[in-house]
Amino acid sequence: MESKLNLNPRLIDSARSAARNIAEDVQNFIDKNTTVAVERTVARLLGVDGVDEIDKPLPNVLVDAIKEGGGLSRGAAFWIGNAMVNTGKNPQEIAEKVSSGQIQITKLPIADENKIMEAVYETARKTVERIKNNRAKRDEYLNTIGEGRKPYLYVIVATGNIYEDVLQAQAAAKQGADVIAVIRTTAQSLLDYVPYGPTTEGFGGTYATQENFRIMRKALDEVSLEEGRYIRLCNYCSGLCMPEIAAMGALERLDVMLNDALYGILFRDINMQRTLVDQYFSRIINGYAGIIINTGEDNYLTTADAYEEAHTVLASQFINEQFALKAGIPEEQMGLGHAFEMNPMLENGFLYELAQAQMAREIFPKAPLKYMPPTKYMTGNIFRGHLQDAMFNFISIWTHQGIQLLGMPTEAIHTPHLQDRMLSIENAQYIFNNARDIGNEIEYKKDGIIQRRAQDVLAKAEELLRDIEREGIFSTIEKGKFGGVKRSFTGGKGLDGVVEKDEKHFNPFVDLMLGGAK
Amino acid sequence: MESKLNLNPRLIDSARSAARNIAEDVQNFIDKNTTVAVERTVARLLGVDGVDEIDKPLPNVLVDAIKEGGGLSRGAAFWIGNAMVNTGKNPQEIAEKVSSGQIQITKLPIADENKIMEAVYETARKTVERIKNNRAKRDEYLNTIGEGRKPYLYVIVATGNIYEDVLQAQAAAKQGADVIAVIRTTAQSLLDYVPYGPTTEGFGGTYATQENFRIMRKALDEVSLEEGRYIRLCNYCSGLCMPEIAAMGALERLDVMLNDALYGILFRDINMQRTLVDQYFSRIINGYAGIIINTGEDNYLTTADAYEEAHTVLASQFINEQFALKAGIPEEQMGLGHAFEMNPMLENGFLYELAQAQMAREIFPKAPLKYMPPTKYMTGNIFRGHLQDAMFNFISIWTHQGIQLLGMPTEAIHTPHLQDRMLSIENAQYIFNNARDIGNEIEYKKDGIIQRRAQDVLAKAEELLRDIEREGIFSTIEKGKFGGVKRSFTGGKGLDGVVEKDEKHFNPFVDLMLGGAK
Amino acid sequence: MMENIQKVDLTRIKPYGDTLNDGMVQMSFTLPVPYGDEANEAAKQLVEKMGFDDPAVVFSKDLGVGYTYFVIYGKCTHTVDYTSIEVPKVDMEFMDREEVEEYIKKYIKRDVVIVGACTGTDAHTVGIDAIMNMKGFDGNYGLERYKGINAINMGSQVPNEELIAKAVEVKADAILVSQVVTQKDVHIANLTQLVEMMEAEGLRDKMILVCGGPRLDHELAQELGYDAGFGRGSYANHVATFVVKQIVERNLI
Amino acid sequence: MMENIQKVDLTRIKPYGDTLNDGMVQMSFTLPVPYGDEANEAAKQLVEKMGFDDPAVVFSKDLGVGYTYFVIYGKCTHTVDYTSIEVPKVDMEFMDREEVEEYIKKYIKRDVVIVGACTGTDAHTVGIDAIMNMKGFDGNYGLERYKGINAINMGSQVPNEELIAKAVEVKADAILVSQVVTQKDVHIANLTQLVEMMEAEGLRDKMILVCGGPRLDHELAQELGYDAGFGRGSYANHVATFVVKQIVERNLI
Ligand code: B12
Ligand code: B12
Ligand SMILES: Cc1ncc(COP(=O)(O)O)c(C=O)c1O
Ligand SMILES: Cc1ncc(COP(=O)(O)O)c(C=O)c1O
Repeated sequence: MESKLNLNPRLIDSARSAARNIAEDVQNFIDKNTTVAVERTVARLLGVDGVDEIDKPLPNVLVDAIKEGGGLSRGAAFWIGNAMVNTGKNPQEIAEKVSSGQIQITKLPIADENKIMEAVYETARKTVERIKNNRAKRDEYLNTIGEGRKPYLYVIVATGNIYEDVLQAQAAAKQGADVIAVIRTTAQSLLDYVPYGPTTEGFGGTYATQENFRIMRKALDEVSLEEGRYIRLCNYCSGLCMPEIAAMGALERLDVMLNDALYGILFRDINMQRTLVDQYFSRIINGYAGIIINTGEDNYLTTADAYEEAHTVLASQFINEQFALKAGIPEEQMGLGHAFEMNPMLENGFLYELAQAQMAREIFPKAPLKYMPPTKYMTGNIFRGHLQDAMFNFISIWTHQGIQLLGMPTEAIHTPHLQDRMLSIENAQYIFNNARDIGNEIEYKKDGIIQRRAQDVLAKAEELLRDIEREGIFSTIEKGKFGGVKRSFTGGKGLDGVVEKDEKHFNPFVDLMLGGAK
Repeated sequence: MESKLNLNPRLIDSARSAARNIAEDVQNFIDKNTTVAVERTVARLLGVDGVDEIDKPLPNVLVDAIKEGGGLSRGAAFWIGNAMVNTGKNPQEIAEKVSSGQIQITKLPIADENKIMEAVYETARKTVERIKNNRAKRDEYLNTIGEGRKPYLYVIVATGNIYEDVLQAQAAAKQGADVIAVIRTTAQSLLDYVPYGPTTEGFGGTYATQENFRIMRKALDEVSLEEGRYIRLCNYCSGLCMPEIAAMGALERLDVMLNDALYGILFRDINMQRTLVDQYFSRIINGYAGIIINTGEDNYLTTADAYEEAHTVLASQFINEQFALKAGIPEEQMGLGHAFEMNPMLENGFLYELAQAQMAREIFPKAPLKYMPPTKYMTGNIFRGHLQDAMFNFISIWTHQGIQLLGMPTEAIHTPHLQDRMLSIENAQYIFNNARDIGNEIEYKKDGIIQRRAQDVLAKAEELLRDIEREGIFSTIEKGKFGGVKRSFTGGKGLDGVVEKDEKHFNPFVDLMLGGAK
Repeated sequence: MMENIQKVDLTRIKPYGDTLNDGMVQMSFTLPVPYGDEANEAAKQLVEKMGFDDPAVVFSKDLGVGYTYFVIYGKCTHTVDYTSIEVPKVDMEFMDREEVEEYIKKYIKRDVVIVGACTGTDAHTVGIDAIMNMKGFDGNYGLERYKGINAINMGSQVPNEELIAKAVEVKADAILVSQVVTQKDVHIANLTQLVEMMEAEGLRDKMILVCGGPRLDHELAQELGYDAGFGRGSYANHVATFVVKQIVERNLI
Repeated sequence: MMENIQKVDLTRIKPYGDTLNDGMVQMSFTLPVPYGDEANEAAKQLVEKMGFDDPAVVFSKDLGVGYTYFVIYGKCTHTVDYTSIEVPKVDMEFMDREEVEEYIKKYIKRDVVIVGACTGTDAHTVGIDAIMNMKGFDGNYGLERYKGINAINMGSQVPNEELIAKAVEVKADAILVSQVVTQKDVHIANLTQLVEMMEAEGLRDKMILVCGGPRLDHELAQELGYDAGFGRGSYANHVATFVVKQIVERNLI
């Protein structure tokens, strides 16, 4: 594709290579460590599920036991495998026995390593097979009943009650939505476990549980068939349980996951070591499951100014891209995020937004870019808000965005009501259809406001990335040089869940999922 | 200006020359005839005003008397002048005496022609001076307090009560409106007289009376000074009293007038001879008074399809342009009309609208184009309606329109409420500011959808104009070949008010206003 | 799956935002008082009087002449019994054009004469044209195209006298009136006048009288003394079905 | 000139569309009933119950799950007495930053300590940051920038216990709480809990307790037992003025 913005390809290459070096540097660290969340994920993927009598999830029970027994650096897979060989039970039964105190998992005799491997791999392969089948099932749906045109219409449901969410989701699908995101309840990202079962009580969102995933996926399959259009399901693969949620999503055929390499560090004050290790495994799973990840660059602009800080969004996209590649996520699954958050009162703000959206499109040509709506400058004036959303939709169709998170006129007031979603879908459908081919029809004046804006942002992002490359990402964040947020290497939540790996640590899923088993 | 649409300049020239010939052809007819409305206008401009005891306006009383006396073909000016010479009274006194039966105006002895001329011209010159002063006053306001940026924000008030209208108009001005149009009451255009005095009862609009003009102009002068922005006043110079309204507007410093050469014929079933003669004089007055005329091409699209019939709009603009030039209206005062009326559900409808608006801009580069909002496809869904208006505003700023008649979200429901106008102004202000310079930034793909659409419409319009040129406008309209409406040469309202002029007929104002007295 | 959420009680329905019976309603209006905290409070109090809980002024704006505009959300406390609702409507299976033509041929056996107009000061002909003209509307042909119907469209701004005179002249079976402008209830006055004139002349029972327009419905039409009323989204075949069936029912053959 | 139109009777104000007292209100809402004439009628009846004349359903749409959305206009029959309205508000002349600094120097003569946080599960720090951080908001510096004020911003998702503990530790004069998320009234529960905990620990009278957020106002704050509440459009100097004056008034110097 020829650049309509006259972007300097050498600058793009330079930025990308800086990001690659940044990610590479961190990868060395990642490869040496594991976390409780990663190990719980291994347990889940080996079949451990359910809760104990005080509602503590068995993956937590099991991994805590291993940790207390001092065995975490060898990995949960090893101990589960060892127990399987020792007891002849399956992982779920083992977890139950650990829970009831019948087994002390790190105290069992150590069996033959080959037998352990065999036991673990046999079970793991079945899970991987199941995930592969989910992926095939999705492809089959896409090939038979089809899907909506891009940009996909993405809306959220957030009632707190999974059954009420189902009603809202099905209504949205009938109105034309292509992706339904079930927003998580406030603060779930800071829980160091994943709640269990169907839930009906949440604030500003609904708990992410495997059962809730299942309920919603089933409801969406129903409506997909009715509408003759595959409706994607999205959830949040962030926070202290990043890889666990990925596993649950892979098992229940979610299609899209919010999943960012740095979000937890910057915006949830989760320890940086923890997040970076967790994100790697979560992304391996997402990648293998054919899930489109959505990165969280919009978050930079909820606190910082969208005009001043546009280059941080681009820099973060480059970094997310490189971390995703490392975890085996193809470009086609990289829903890199950005947002329409400029002050609506800015003269020519539309031109700047257009420049930035077009720039993202050209720099990441294959990515199904996830475009986030105006939120910060939305007010109680629902009428003007509806217009801001229209301008946002207009830029999206113009610049061929991939996934359009629809803005709601009531953004400043409440989580979306049934009719708010309808109005927003109608908004997007009108604009998309009415200006369908505008992107192919229009050229930008050479060295005009639009071209120069894009060139500027790219230049600044490249500079920032070169800076970070020199400094290293850990130190950059420690100094508050990225996203304006300062986080220390050993601060934040969840550091105690990070453990250095033993030489013999193993995780069958990294191997099976990255190893070309697709 | 280089054509962004790659329009063929030879086609434009050809269309324009066809329109010139069409107008020339009709001008021969116009020059031979006068009408009751024209003569009443002469009476008004000579100072006749007020009503008789049954509320019949004195200009009507006077001209009816002349007509009954068989003297209309010599023109009201002659008879008034003759009466002035005979009685030493001024025109108003004469009219009153005619009304009370004290004078039989066509029965007075015929005085010396030079004296008559002298008497009439002396009075006429004073009126012309007053109008010139109004124009100077407007210029002074524009030079001192300034005006809004183009596109001007044009809104309507239509309460039926002139005082309530004032409240609404002042509110609109404070909210940012640049032009206030006082909509006329339903069916005033079919009255063969102009009501008198301030009025408080109208349906869907307020009577156009000279006193109402004065009240509103005064209120707008007030708010202009407060806001530091000259607010223009607009009314309707159409219907059976076209030139009279023009005279009233010129006397009361209106700034903008709806004024179309063909509108009355096609959309109000007014006889074509009557309309064409009337429009000529009305335009001479508007031109001289510095009033921007707004032509009514939007009306074609309220009944016909906007995609199919776009070329009739362009053809009518060419015709209106030529008729306006004949009446001495400079291009800078030609608010040629067009409208955003395509079905919002049309794929790429935005591109077609954009093409057409850009085309109008290029073909009439100096005209302050009047752009009319979506009305036909507005529904009770005020939210979607607000978006349609936003897209309309977007095209306007993009293509540098001159006067933007703001669409209302409640278009399909009621005449605008106070807050509807506010929301619409806010809509336009947001879009205009946010995309201010987009028109200078964007180029259209060669031979793309946009360029081809504009080229197509131009080609069809040229063809239609060549057709009309061959056929003559009268016969074209008789055959229903224009705007899809059939009207006969002798049908419609007001034909009995058309009179062939005597050789000695004279109208001092045509002479004074067209004769370079500016 | 839906057994897990509360069921709608149709005898007591309430507005729905995101939870059953939350009562959520959006409102906007202007009050003739100056912008400020007192204005917001006045708006809230007004909304409380309407029977809303928790009114929230989410936006307010100075309209520039001492008036203030509000956007408000509140929770409606009223309920409606949906099960007891009955809407007067032209309740019949509408035939399509061919069926109407067939019906005329079979049961009426002569041309049906229909006169239509947009009356009074109203000049909005698009609606009546949509019903009567050849071309019709939205892909549905108009009455002129129907075999067995003689449709006479008098156009716009037709005085009621002229309409009646024409109907008498052509021995119309039905009169169709369109009214689009409703400001200050001008349509009510005008529609009422027509009925009264027809009654005075003893014509009312002899003809089928139908009105239509975007702000009209069957209920209002009947209140005003019409046989039927047609609102937005009406097509020629609807009114044609109604007219031909009435002719047979009322034995106006 | 305005003597020619009816005057507003401030003891009986009504919504205004284009004629005084026309009562015009726009509404939109969803009912849990299927799209159709009966749904429109139900909506109309509901609006009548609210006290509206002439309700007109100008738009309705099937939401796809047996629910229907409406846009309605109606004429409100209620009135409000504007002259009797009194709004509880932080009714003082706000000093600007320099004046506050001066005031502290003159009357308090020591550093004022203010602890702030966004509490409970709420993570929206932009509002409290706008009040407390150096940078401030909309060109108005935050409390950190004030000479004579020691401002401690604890950030987001701070449990009430921690907030109180910190306030005690630093001997705070005032506590500022921000609450943005209001879904299912989570802010009410959380704000109430803080007051109760402070009362239980005998701290309530010793500190000035202020809350803020886009859906809060002074009235609600007072109901919940706070000294003041600040809504949208608040700046650091507002709350600073309030706090320093209270310190002097309540003799907490
Ligand atoms: C087009 C239009 C015009 C055109 C009319 C051209 C023409 N030849 O008809 C022009 C530009 C001339 C015009 C002028 C005016 N208009 Co106008 N116009 C409209 C507009 C944009 C669309 C109306 C339309 O064509 N609808 C499409 C048709 C197909 O729909 P319909 O009429 O509802 O008809 C359907 C049904 O109702 C039904 N139906 C209708 N009649 C009948 C009859 C029978 C017997 C049956 C069975 C069915 C039936 O079947 C039809 C097909 O489904 C509306 C706004 C809007 N978007 O609705 C304003 C609108 C109707 N106009 C309005 C006004 C006020 C005027 C003016 C009075 C303004 C003025 N003071 O100058 C003038 C004067 C006209 C006059 N004397 O009446 C107002 C009316 C407000 C009100 N509720 O009172 C509206 C709502 C705009 C507004 N918001 O101000 N207008
Ligand atoms: C930015 C934002 C976020 C950012 C927050 C970043 C951050 N560090 O703060 C992110 C993306 C993280 C976020 C997340 C969520 N958000 Co949020 N968010 C917003 C948004 C867009 C803007 C809020 C904002 O920054 N306003 C600007 C500030 C300056 O205004 P302010 O807070 O009103 O503060 C002013 C005054 O109120 C006052 N003030 C405020 N506090 C105080 C305190 C004192 C003492 C004083 C004196 C004054 C004062 O002074 C300030 C300056 O004038 C709003 C929508 C909107 N446009 O309002 C939604 C919104 C607030 N979020 C919402 C929700 C539901 C969430 C989530 C819970 C969603 C989810 N389930 O994931 C999450 C979780 C967050 C959590 N745990 O609380 C809802 C709340 C709905 C409701 N009424 O309950 C909103 C309204 C969006 C929506 N329609 O759904 N959000
Ligand atoms: C990547 C990512 N994860 C998660 C979230 C949701 O927030 P929480 O961390 O509360 O789950 C967001 C919000 O924008 C996000 O961008
Ligand atoms: C040129 C012109 N004159 C007048 C009118 C207004 O209608 P009426 O003829 O009822 O005054 C219009 C309406 O669009 C118009 O375009």
